[in-house]
Amino acid sequence: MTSTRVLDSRDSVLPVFEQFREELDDHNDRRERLIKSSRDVTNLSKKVIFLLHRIVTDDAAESDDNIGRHAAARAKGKFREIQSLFAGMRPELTGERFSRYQRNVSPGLQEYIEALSFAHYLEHKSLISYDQVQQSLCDDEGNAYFPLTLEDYLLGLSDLTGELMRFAIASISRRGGRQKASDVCSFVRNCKADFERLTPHFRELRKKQHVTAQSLEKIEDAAYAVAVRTSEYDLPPEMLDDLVAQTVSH
Amino acid sequence: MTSTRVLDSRDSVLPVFEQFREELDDHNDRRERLIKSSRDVTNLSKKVIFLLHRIVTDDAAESDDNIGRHAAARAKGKFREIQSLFAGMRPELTGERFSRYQRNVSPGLQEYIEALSFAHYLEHKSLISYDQVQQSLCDDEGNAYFPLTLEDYLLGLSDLTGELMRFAIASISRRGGRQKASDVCSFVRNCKADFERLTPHFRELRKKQHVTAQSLEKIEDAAYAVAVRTSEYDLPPEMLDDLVAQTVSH
Amino acid sequence: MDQQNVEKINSILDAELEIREKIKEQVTEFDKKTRTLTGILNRIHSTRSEQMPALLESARPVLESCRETTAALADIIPADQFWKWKEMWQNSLRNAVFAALLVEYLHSGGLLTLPAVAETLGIKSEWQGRLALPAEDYLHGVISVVNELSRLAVNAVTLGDFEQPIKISLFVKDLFAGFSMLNLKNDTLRRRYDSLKYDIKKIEEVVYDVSLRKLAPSSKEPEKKDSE
Amino acid sequence: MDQQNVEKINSILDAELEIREKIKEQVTEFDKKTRTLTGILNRIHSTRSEQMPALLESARPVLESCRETTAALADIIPADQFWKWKEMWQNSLRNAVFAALLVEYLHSGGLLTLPAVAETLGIKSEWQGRLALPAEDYLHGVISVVNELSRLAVNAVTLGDFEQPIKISLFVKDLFAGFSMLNLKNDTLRRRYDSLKYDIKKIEEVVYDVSLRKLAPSSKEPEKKDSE
Amino acid sequence: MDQQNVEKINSILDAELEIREKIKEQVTEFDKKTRTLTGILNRIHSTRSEQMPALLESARPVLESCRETTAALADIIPADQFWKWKEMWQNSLRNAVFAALLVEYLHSGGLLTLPAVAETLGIKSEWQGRLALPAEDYLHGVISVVNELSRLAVNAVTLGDFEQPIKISLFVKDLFAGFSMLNLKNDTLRRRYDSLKYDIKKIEEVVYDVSLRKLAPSSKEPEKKDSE
Amino acid sequence: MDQQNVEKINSILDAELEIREKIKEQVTEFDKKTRTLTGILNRIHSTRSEQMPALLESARPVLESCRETTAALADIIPADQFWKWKEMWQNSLRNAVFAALLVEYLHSGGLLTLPAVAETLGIKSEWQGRLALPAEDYLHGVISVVNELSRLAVNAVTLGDFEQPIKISLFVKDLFAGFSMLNLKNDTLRRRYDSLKYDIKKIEEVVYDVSLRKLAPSSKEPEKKDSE
Amino acid sequence: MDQQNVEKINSILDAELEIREKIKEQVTEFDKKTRTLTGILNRIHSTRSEQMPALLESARPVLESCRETTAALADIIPADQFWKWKEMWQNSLRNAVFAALLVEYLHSGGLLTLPAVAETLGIKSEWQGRLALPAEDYLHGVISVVNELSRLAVNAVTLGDFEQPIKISLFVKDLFAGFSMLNLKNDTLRRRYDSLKYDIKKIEEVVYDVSLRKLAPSSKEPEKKDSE
Amino acid sequence: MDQQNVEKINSILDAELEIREKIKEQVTEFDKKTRTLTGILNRIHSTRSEQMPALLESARPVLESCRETTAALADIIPADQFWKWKEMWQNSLRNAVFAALLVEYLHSGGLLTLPAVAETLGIKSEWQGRLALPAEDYLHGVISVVNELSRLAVNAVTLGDFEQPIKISLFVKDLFAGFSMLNLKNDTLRRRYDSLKYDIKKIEEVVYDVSLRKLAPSSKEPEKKDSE
Ligand SMILES: [Mn+2]
Ligand SMILES: [Mn+2]
Repeated sequence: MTSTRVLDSRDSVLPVFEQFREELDDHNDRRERLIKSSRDVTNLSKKVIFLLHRIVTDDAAESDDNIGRHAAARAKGKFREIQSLFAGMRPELTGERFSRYQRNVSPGLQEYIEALSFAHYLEHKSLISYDQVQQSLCDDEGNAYFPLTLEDYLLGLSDLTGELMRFAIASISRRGGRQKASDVCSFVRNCKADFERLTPHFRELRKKQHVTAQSLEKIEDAAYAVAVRTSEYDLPPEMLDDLVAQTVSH
Repeated sequence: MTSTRVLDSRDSVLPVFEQFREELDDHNDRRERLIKSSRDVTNLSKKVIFLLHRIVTDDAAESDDNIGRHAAARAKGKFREIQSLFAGMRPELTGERFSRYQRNVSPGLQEYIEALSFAHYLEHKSLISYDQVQQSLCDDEGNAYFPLTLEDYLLGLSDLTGELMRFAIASISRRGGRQKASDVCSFVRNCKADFERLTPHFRELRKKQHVTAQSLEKIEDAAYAVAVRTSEYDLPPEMLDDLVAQTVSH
Repeated sequence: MDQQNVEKINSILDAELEIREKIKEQVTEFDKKTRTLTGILNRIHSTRSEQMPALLESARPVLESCRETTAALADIIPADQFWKWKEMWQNSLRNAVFAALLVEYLHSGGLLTLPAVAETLGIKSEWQGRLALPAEDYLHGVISVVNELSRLAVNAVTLGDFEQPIKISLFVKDLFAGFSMLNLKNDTLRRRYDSLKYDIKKIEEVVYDVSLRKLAPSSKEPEKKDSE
Repeated sequence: MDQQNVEKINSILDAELEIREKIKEQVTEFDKKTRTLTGILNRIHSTRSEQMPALLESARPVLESCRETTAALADIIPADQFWKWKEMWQNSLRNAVFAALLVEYLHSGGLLTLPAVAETLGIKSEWQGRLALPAEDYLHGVISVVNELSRLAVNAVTLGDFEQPIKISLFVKDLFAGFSMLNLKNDTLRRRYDSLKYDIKKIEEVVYDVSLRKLAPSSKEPEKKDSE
Repeated sequence: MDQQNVEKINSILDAELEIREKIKEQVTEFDKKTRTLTGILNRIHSTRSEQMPALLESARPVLESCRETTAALADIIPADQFWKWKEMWQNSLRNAVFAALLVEYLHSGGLLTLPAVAETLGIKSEWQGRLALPAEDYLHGVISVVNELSRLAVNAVTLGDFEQPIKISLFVKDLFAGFSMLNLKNDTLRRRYDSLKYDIKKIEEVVYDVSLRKLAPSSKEPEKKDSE
Repeated sequence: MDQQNVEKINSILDAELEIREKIKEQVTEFDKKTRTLTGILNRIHSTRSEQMPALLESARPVLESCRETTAALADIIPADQFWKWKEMWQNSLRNAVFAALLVEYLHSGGLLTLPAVAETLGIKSEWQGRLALPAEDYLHGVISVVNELSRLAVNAVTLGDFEQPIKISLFVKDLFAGFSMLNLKNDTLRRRYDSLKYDIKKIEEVVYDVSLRKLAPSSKEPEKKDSE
Repeated sequence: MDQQNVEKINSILDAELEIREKIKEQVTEFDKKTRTLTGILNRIHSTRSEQMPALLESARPVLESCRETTAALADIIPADQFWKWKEMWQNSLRNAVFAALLVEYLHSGGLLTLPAVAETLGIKSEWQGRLALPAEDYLHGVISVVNELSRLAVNAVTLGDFEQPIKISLFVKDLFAGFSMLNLKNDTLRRRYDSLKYDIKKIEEVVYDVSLRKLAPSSKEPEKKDSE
Repeated sequence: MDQQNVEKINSILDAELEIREKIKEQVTEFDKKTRTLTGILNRIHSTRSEQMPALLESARPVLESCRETTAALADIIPADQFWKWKEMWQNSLRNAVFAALLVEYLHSGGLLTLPAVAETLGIKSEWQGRLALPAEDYLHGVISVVNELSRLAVNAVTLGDFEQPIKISLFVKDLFAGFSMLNLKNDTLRRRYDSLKYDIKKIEEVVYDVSLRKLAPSSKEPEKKDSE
């Protein structure tokens, strides 16, 4: 940049603005590239979530534990694909740049965390930890592609409750679905309580808590409907499920 | 109220709610009465403002100082009328009640302060002080009908700038209007600066500052238009005014 | 503005600012307590009736600790300025009222009166003008309890408790009858009261499901009511 | 959530909260300074050209006192986290930039460059990653100057100074030409840039009034420009 | 503008203000009455069929007292100005229509026609131009009745009355068929009519539950309908 | 709902639809006429005073043709339903009022009263309840005339007519004084009235220019080559 | 603007207006037909399976009469302007698609493909650019069918048909699997698709009730007096 | 839904996404060009008439380069889908139309017709259905020219050109008269047309200023017009 302190003619103003243009264009181009990558991550993550839903509904015959492990295994390849996208974004996010472009990367990152935590739940029946998410975003030497913010971690998890609601409702009238729904119900109830403590610090989370509350009520209502219906009969629930399956297949 | 701690039947619940009903009705009725009084104050105050505008435009022939004193004198009776309305509200606003109903009284109170400060400006060319306003709201023994909040004081003054703008624009092309406009211009400019420091503490004031800024610009534009037009001529402005008056009256 | 006026304004402003800061501190504390209470009471939806007493017991000390906060607040507020500042702690207070009412309902099945709630939260009648429990805040707490109970009716059935919905139904209908006697203005309270009908509908549907299937021994309760 | 995870989250959260509190304190200070500056510069509209230098002189020390604030901020912000926190002081910074630019224009008639503004406000290049003056904030300051100058053009004429509008017109048109070279996104900067045309129109109308009436000796200025 | 012209216009403007105040007063009264009616009719959901007549009897005098209000309104409104003011009491009127229709349905199982409702509320045809019952308000009342009956179907079953849902189902389907022949504009009425399908669905589900369990002797009702 | 009830209601709804369609048609016609009037009256700004009578003459038949439209409207609107439909033609009516008032001012220099405007537009007092000219619409027309006259003051001077601005100035001040005695609510009318001061200011500026150019020596126009 | 230019543009604008009017007319017609279809198809919920064919037969001619409307529309729309006007009839078209699909399902148990629906409604592929059946509208129709079938599952049982729910269950699951393979954007279609799970849940509940009532011993219905 | 059906629909949905991406790219290009044009044309306000031709010459190549963009767009859009996508480039197109019209006015003083603008921008009539210049977009461009000319009238006077405002006044009045003959709907175009009166007022005031000071030889222009 020129060393003059004060510009006093159009001839001196224009070159300075030309430099601004270069800076802004550079910034906007990088931003666009990152937004595009983030969008790709979002799309892939959505597909993983879809795939997970499909596996667990299709393989309803298998034992519960197996399905979870099976689903997580089949998703692993897709996750590796997404992680390589993050690796590709790394050079654009070095140093102070990450803090600058974080909000542009967030949408994809959060959708990824949603998918990853969904797979994790199906396999382990537990909530993926902050460290585990950060680890999934590291190269082979264990160096992070970029730091994980608390906000992205929490907002990704908050969306997880919506997917768990879909999962619970879709499986509830299948064999063993009652137990799944009941597990999901208490899991989501705990998530909601855990997040509640953090809402004062994250505005977005506060908004998403309403959605989580709605999802929880939907799961509760579904669990209730099944409980009410089975309580009319003396047989154990599993056997009732088998009787129904028999009618539908005949 | 009954001394039972816990109500466990409809027969015990209803009487308690009956008491709530009485309380709420009492509160709402008082609120309505105060809102009505406040509305009366607003209407009377608006009329005073109108009257002041009319006096200063009609009496444009008189000397500047005289008009101000004259206008303030003619408004005095109206102000006494308004003050007696405040005196009538006093019993409804004793003790903690003032803080409860303050927002219902505010609209009228602020309009009153707007009118009072307008008359004060016309007479003294200065800003009425907090103590002066509070004094105007006291009985003959000097006891306040109710405490004056800072917010009401400031918001009333903020509206004053709008009236001053009307006053300046209406008088600008009359004899001596240029000087009036110029006085008002620097007065409003100072008000705006004084209020600016207080905006962090009063949300409403923050909003009204925009209106004040607009009023200020309107006065500036009007003063500018006159300045530009007279600068084409060599005669002193007063004489130019007389020449114009001559054309119009002929 | 002349110097004297500026000084007057500044002195008022500074005093108010100081009060505000002090209240804010207390509200932060208050919020922590009610958040803890909400966390504990959130567990009622997965707690079987036999374990309910233990759960309620764990809420009691937190509820009582609110008394320190109300005392601190009463200390800060100048005489007669209650209504000027109350919006600052209003939400926390309503949450505390909610907790007190819900604990009592689950304990005894009854509704804690306003003075009883005030006492639970340590609000003293001699603080009048500085700190009190207005009817409005009490009623907000009552409505929150109804919101929560409509969810509890559902979850109790899931846990195999077919009595709870019927008890809830009677309790809530009494409250609703009480509310419908009030002449509410078009404010938040009115909107929340209007929304109560969704909760009542939901509870009615649960009672319907239970009655239809004759799941509860007492599902014939309405007859009992007729003989009142 | 397991205990370890909760602890991890809490430790991150606490650290961030502390930083936020510290920044807030500095921003409050910063705001006071820029508010004082705005108060002083507000007087340009009623100050005749011969008294302008004295007015500007009174703004200088306040402007320089901003250096303490920027140094304090640079101290608080962790390495590489500049962009995470910058929204907190962004407005104060833009106001300070505005003041620095306006003082310089009224002094020399020229535009202070970005590095020169940074220097005025004591922002050091070695703070990169913790505190810097981004182009965006500099440009916001420039636009605010144009907004102010369109008012000054009007008020200068009222005070009998017919030269100022013409100087302002040339200065602002140069800036506008610069701005129109930028590819702005659809953001605040873009919207404010779009609104510049109203300021320019207003200034043009003032210059028109002055030229039409041949009030300024130099109102033939456009011809000079032609020979560029 | 001459003095006379000004006074003429001013008297017109002032008269309007006065009318508005008077109507407001009556609407407050009207609201109290319809609120009492709603309170009474809310009890249908916990009232067994044998006690229904007594309940309805208690609603009648309140319903009839609405005639005083309509007469007072008709007195206030200047000839020809019905449409200028009607929005002020529209909501109260719709609530009164709802009450009149619901009382009649529970009494006789039939639907009161528009003129019959007008008569119940004391609205006289000679008031035409000052006060009338527009078709739109009548239809709003009808829709509100359907909303209420879907809730009643549920609660009737809880109270052991398995006939009521089936009667309601027939009544509501008939109304719905009637509505679907009207040429409604795309307004609130249309939207509320569209939402009726949720009520019908709910009622059908209750009938389903009852039929599935063969709780009602007449649960084969559709066959009976075929032979009507 | 029995067939008869449905048919009754449907016939009411259909009748309304038909009325709406018919009014729309008339409003389209009305709009065409007022657009033509606006087109003709727009020419006043480039018409010298000696040709003004001819221009006004060409507007008269169009103005009078509005009577057919008002008669057609009065025919369509059922007794008492004026207020139900008036918003549909409100804008067209205000434009017609504006035209009638402007034509009269340019012809005689006076202000047509409300009844006189109604007569010009063929609105008969016996239509009361079906079609009338409300004070509000009359006043809107008056304000539009003032807006137009501030433009005319400027253009008259361009055309060399230095008397018109002075006549306008007197007329408009009179109107403004009249308006200031009305008790206007805080609505559109009030806002439009408040903006009149800018029109008055503009007119006063023209008067100022014209007066001084006749009487005062100008210093800054050395090139002045005219010899008035 | 020369006369020719104005006329040219006016003729374009007028042509558009005329097209809009003509389309509106056809849409009104189209709406009448789809309303009739909805009216007929609403009766499936109270029609026993043996009378279903007769009911469907009565819908066919109305469905076929839609071809006149589509032909009329295709006639009105200028080549290439399909996308300009399609929102005007979009809703009517989706209703017609719904009717075509529902009639076919109730007749053959199968899903009509997009081209088959287009054919049923008389939409010809050579009209491309003027009138077509976009995928989006087809899918909206499909979702509406699922909504309707969840209601039918309930009502079929009430009418004693225990097979229909099972058939519906298989059909709907198949559709849902198909939908889940589409790449839908985040729009209305996506939202409606997401809500399908509630319809599926409802249908599954009916299947559950029906299956168990046939096969499982019920403990809680001691009064059960039927002997299936 | 069978696999084939699903794939068919999916391919339709995917194709749309791809088209959208391609159009976006072209619009970005288009925007750059129109921004450059705006930048160049902004200089008319400080350019003396003798240098105007050179300035216009520099705009021509950029204007012509728009043809590549329109050709690229026409290539992307499938036959018949013009109206589906046109909103994407609408703004850019209107800016280009504005530039073409302004260049022509400053060159020849005339108004380019719609087909002439289309030709300038390389839009071929055989693209009908894929890319065209709708009347609406042309008219938006015309209005933007008027907005710009009201500013030019002011600046021309500043530059000592007293003829330009008078030429502009005649041109704009002509356009306005043309517009007032169009049957515009109540849309953006109508609103922008209504706002033209402010531009005309401004231009009239400039002409007034010039006439009053008799600065332009032809300031008696209206007389000349009368004899046209
Ligand atoms: Mn999701
Ligand atoms: Mn005011």
